[in-house]
Amino acid sequence: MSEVKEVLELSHAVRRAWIRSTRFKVGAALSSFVLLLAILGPLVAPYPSEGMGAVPPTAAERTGRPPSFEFPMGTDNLGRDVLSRVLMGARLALIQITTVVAASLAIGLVVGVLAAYYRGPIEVALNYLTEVFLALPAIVMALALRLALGQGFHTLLFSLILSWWPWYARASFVYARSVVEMDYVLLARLAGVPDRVVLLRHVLWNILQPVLVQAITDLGSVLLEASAINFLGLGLKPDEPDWGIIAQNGFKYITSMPWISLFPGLFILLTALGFSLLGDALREELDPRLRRRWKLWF
Amino acid sequence: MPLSLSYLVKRVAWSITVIVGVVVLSYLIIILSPGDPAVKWAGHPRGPGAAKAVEQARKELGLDQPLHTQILNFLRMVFTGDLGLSIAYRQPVYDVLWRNLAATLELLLVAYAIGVPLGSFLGVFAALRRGKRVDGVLQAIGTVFANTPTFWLGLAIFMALLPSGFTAYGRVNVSLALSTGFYTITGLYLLDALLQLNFPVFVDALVRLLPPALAVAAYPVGVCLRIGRTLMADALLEEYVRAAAAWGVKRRTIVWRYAFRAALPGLVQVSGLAFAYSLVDAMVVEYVFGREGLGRLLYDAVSVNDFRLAIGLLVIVAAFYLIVNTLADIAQALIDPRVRL
Amino acid sequence: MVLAVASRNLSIGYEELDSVVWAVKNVSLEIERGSAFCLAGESGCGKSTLGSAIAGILPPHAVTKGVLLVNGKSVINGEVRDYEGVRGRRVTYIPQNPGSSLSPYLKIGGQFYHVLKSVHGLEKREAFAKARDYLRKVELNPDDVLERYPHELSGGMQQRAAIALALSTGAELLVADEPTSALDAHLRLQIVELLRKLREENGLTLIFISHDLLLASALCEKSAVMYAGRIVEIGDTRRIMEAPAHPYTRMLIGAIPRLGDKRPLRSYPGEPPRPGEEKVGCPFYDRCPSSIAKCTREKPSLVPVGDGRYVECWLYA
Amino acid sequence: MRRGVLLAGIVAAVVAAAVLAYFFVYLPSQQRGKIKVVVYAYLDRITGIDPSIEDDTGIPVIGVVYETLVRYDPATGDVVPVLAESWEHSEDGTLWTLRLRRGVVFHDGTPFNSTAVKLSIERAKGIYEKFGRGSGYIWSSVEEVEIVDEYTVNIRLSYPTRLDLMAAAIYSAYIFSPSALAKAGVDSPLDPELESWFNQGNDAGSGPYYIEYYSPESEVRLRKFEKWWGWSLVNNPDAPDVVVIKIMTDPLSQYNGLLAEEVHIASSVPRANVGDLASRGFKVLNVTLFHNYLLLFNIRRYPTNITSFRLAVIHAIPWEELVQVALRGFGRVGKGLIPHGFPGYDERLAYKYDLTLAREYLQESGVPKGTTIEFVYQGEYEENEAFAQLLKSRLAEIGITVELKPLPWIAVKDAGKAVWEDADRAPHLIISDWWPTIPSPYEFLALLHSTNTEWNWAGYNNAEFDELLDKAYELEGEDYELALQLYARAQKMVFDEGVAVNLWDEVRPFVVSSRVDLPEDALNPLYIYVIRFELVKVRD
Repeated sequence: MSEVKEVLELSHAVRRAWIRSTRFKVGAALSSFVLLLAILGPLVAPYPSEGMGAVPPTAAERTGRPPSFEFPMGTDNLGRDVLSRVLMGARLALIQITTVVAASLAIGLVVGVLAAYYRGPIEVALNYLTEVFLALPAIVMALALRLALGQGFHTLLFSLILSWWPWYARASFVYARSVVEMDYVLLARLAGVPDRVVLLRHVLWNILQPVLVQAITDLGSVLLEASAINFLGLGLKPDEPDWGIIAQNGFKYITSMPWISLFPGLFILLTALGFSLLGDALREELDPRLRRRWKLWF
Repeated sequence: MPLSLSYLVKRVAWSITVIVGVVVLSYLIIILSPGDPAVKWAGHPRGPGAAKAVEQARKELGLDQPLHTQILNFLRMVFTGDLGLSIAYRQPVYDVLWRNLAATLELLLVAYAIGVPLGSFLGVFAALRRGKRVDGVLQAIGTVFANTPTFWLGLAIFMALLPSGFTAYGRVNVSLALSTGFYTITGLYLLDALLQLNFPVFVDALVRLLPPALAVAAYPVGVCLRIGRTLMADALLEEYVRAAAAWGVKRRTIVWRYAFRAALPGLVQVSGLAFAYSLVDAMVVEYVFGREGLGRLLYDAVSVNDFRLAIGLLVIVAAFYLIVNTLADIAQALIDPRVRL
Repeated sequence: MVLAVASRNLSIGYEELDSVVWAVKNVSLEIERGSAFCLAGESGCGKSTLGSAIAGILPPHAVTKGVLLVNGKSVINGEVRDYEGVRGRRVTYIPQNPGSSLSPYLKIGGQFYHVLKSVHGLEKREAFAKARDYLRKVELNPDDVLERYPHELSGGMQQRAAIALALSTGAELLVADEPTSALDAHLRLQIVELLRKLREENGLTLIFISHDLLLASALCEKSAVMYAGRIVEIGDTRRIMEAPAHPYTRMLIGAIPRLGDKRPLRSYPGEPPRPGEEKVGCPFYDRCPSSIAKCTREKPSLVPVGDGRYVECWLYA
Repeated sequence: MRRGVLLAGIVAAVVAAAVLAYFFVYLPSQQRGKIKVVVYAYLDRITGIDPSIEDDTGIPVIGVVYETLVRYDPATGDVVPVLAESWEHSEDGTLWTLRLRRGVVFHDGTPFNSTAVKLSIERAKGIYEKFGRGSGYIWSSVEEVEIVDEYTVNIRLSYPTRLDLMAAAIYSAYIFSPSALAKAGVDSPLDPELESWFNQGNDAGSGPYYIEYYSPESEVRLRKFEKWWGWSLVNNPDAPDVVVIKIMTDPLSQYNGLLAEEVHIASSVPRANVGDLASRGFKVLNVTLFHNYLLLFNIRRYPTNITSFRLAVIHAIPWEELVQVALRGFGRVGKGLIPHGFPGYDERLAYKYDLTLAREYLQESGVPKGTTIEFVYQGEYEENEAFAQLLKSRLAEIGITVELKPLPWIAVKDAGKAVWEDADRAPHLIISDWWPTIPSPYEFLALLHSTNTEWNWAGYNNAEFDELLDKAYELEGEDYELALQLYARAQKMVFDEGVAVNLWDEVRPFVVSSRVDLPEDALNPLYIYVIRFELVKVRD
């Protein structure tokens, strides 16, 4: 019963936000734009192969062209069309952030809920684990894994997941603890309903809503961290069409070809902004106190 | 108000146990990832001396002993401040780290000295005008600031300064520092220059520090603006704000002495959490602005396969995170009279 | 003579998602200076909203219609609200829950200072001296209280401190919003005694908001009983207590346990309408034991029943 | 309010004090004791400064702080005296007599004499033989160093070599003061403690500058050594008093350092910015270094074990485009294996970019289209990265897929060496950037010597080639011309087989601020990155 209500409330909130909140609309527009690019990227990019890293045969005549009608975002140091590079990057960006958030969410929920449900040593151990990983920002994690596992997609994903899950674990622990202490959960436990059922039906479902809203905002934050890691050369390989990588490549030419870094950075900003706005608008819709009209009345 | 010893001890003890966990974790990364741990610890040595270096590393880590002995051994190394010589610089890892931590810290502190008050003030301002156009604009600014890739912002600031002929590169003009007899005491150049009453170096260091600090400050501005607004909006709905208004307390007093005072502990906590995040930002911005600091160490550690330096960084960053958050917690306790110490 | 409070057709509502929920409906009221007046009713009847309107602390999402005058100054006029120079100067307020109505971050002395500095422009030393006077008036030892934070005080001390703060403004109209509801029974009587004493000493006008008519009768000459945002009966407190006219008043009084009275407590079925729920006829008819057919169709209005009493019920129309 | 006034007063007072101090303390001090500072931006952090061991990025420091017995002159291809004033050798070339310069003192005031020479050579040789570290192999022919008197040394060789060329080596040929042993508290010159003493920032050299401050990841500060023997010879009153070697690992930071007037000489500005700097009034010295980038093929792994496949790849290298696009003009198309101007250079050994030919070779090799090959290179170098992506794109056109593996330098080396243990684990293509320790063709050709398993990343093992090389090396001391002919034959052999090709020779634009005068002879293509600061003039 209560789970149905939660989900309903979330979908209500989405509907309300869609009607009332400009922020939600802007956020939805931005994120669906990026999603669209991710799907259509190869179709709309003028030079898909250059987007994937191929140096054109005419490289010598094309290097370092500033933005023009022919190349709206200019060309890079090897004469590749930056627009194509950026467009092809959308898919990679979305794959990175959704994988990271989904995996972190899964780990975090399990750890948080278990810690909240079982008290004693399990709680202490899981919370301790959470704290340890919380103390390690993704970037140093990436450094260690880069040395241990080498460069590549797996290093990037592992370092991000390892540093993001504790946030969800912490949040779901707090929510789950309050749910666990509610009467109906206590009653269910007393009535001998198996732990598995209580955990899934009552606890997990009830905390899903706020954690999900947080996850939407985090999609943007993860992109910021991922691109910082890629920018520092700790993550993906240098010919991948990743926005952070392209910006890194352009950084070497920042004074002579600033457009190489400018545009991928802009896309990172817009994408992160899109998800952040979506999350914010939803959160505000779900908090009745913040929905009310307000002015400085005294 | 005296801070209760037991609270302090408990908080610090917890942080230390977490650090122990971080050290164990980093040891597991060395041990469990593919490849010979001794080779990794020795920094993939090359040349005919390699075998000897690897043997030395094997001895240092005690790889022939059972795992728990190894871990204890490693813990002792970390906590006695002996992580061996850095592969990249052939100097003790901790020496290198301390030298560079100061540079990063200086950048962070200045960024926070700008970012937190500015963000909080704007947050209060937005909360007071909740629902108005100003609020919308400020919230948009906050969201954009909190979501701008810092390296990109650094690049943008950097490029914006280029046409002016002013380049905020490095930490201080070396020629200037030398000719004025500047020397380092704490490693925080601004402080050192002040201590020596060396104003030219102070001005030079400050001017070079401000552009990267602004880039780093964007995130705390954004976060404090958003959080400050929320906390302040909540505080303005409190019963005691209503009561104070009914008793005729002036608006300004209510806003700052009642409502903002209530938002303060939350802001302190969030700033503490954000501080650790900004450490990462600072490392990236340092790289963009060619400053010394942990960011460059990170970069170097990768290019030389310097596992010792990497572990040192891991421990330092985690310790830094925990110290800042412990301090934030203690500060929060100090400024909240309800917390029994 | 200027009335302490006068309202005409005053309605106050709260903006919710897409609608306005009216908490006070079409209330007209006059309270004389120097009198003690009780607003009684169950929770949710609008009495606190009315009190807040008088004290000038309606939340920003409140909407208003009609007119409200405090000491002759128009504070609510249609949608316009203007409490400039009213709060703390002409009207002051004793909160319902002293625990959450004193800032937890300021010592009591500091809270006095901010109030006195704002209202009278006093400096710290003067403010503290004055604070001591008022704390003594509410029978607190200033030395125990001034340097303490609210959470270090007991509930009763907190409420006394809050009363002292309210009084220290020097305003002559005092709105006390259920000042005793958060307290134990014996503390309740102490506070009521204190209020009576203070009122007599300082010649205050007191608006006492309570769900407890018995308590009100110990303090107030006149009372108004509210139900679902409307005043259903108004008049001399003692007379109302002795001979309640409206069926709802009867119900309220009947629900008060009395010492030595062996009659079983009468209870009425049902609950008051939920906020936002509008009824065509009398809002009380479904709980009313003496409802007639007309009650379901038309709303009654206040009619005089003699002795300065008014009742809103078809039984008296 | 009053507090506000007070605060404003304090701020005003501090600002006033700062302004006053600026005008009355700082400006006069500037005019009074102006010291001449040169800041040299260098790309790599310093890996060490032990004069006998360091064989990597410590060169700009040790090359200034220490001196060798002789110095190589690229213009004549011969050596000029430094610490040794003259030398002669016996008929058979196995006994060399060196006469040392008199009146030379080390930085700590101890005199330079034959003991120092004996100790320095024996330490470099000994450490190489015992620990395999450093470039002490240059002394491998030395049998004995014999002190004749204070300023005369006899060096006995086991086989004839050009000892004068060896003594001009860029690494492990530096002379340090014997007093270092006592200071480091060691008895034996081979004690590892001595190395760590050096690496703490201590020096025991005799060069024109000594180390004042040493922080290998950020900067090394050198101060003028007033008692250097050569000041009267160079006659340069404008030489810098202080030299700061500033580590700026990022080319862009060097560019910015120049603009910010913080850096006076930059070794590695982004190539794209050199033109811009020149137009801003900076002087650009393009030095063609003996530093080249060799592409090595793994000849023990399919398909690079097939000669025609290797030739197919080589013909898909866009030579001109490479220089134009990847190097932005700062490089010369590589010829053979040896860089321009170096002994043994042969400009006839060149391949052309010809995709048609490349396709023919590919067909001949029988390697199917769509085959993937691995390409390892050092990722930090912008030009390597650009070349790699360029080559990948061109090979894609003839149907060969390239998997790019940019690695840090040390990992590149591991990958390269693996060819001897497990050729299938080693990459098909690998770039080795190389600069010589001594001015001999051997330095480059030995990269394919079968006994050089450390650096022979091709896995090339050809007895005929090895023999030619060894013979030539031993002939250098006796018959230099004949030796060069043998080297030429060896070079042509591996070039035709396509085992390795020199992709490009580095042209390094040193950019110099207008405040500083950097004469061309202060730079030497052999002593890469070493600047002879004693010849540099600082203007006011």
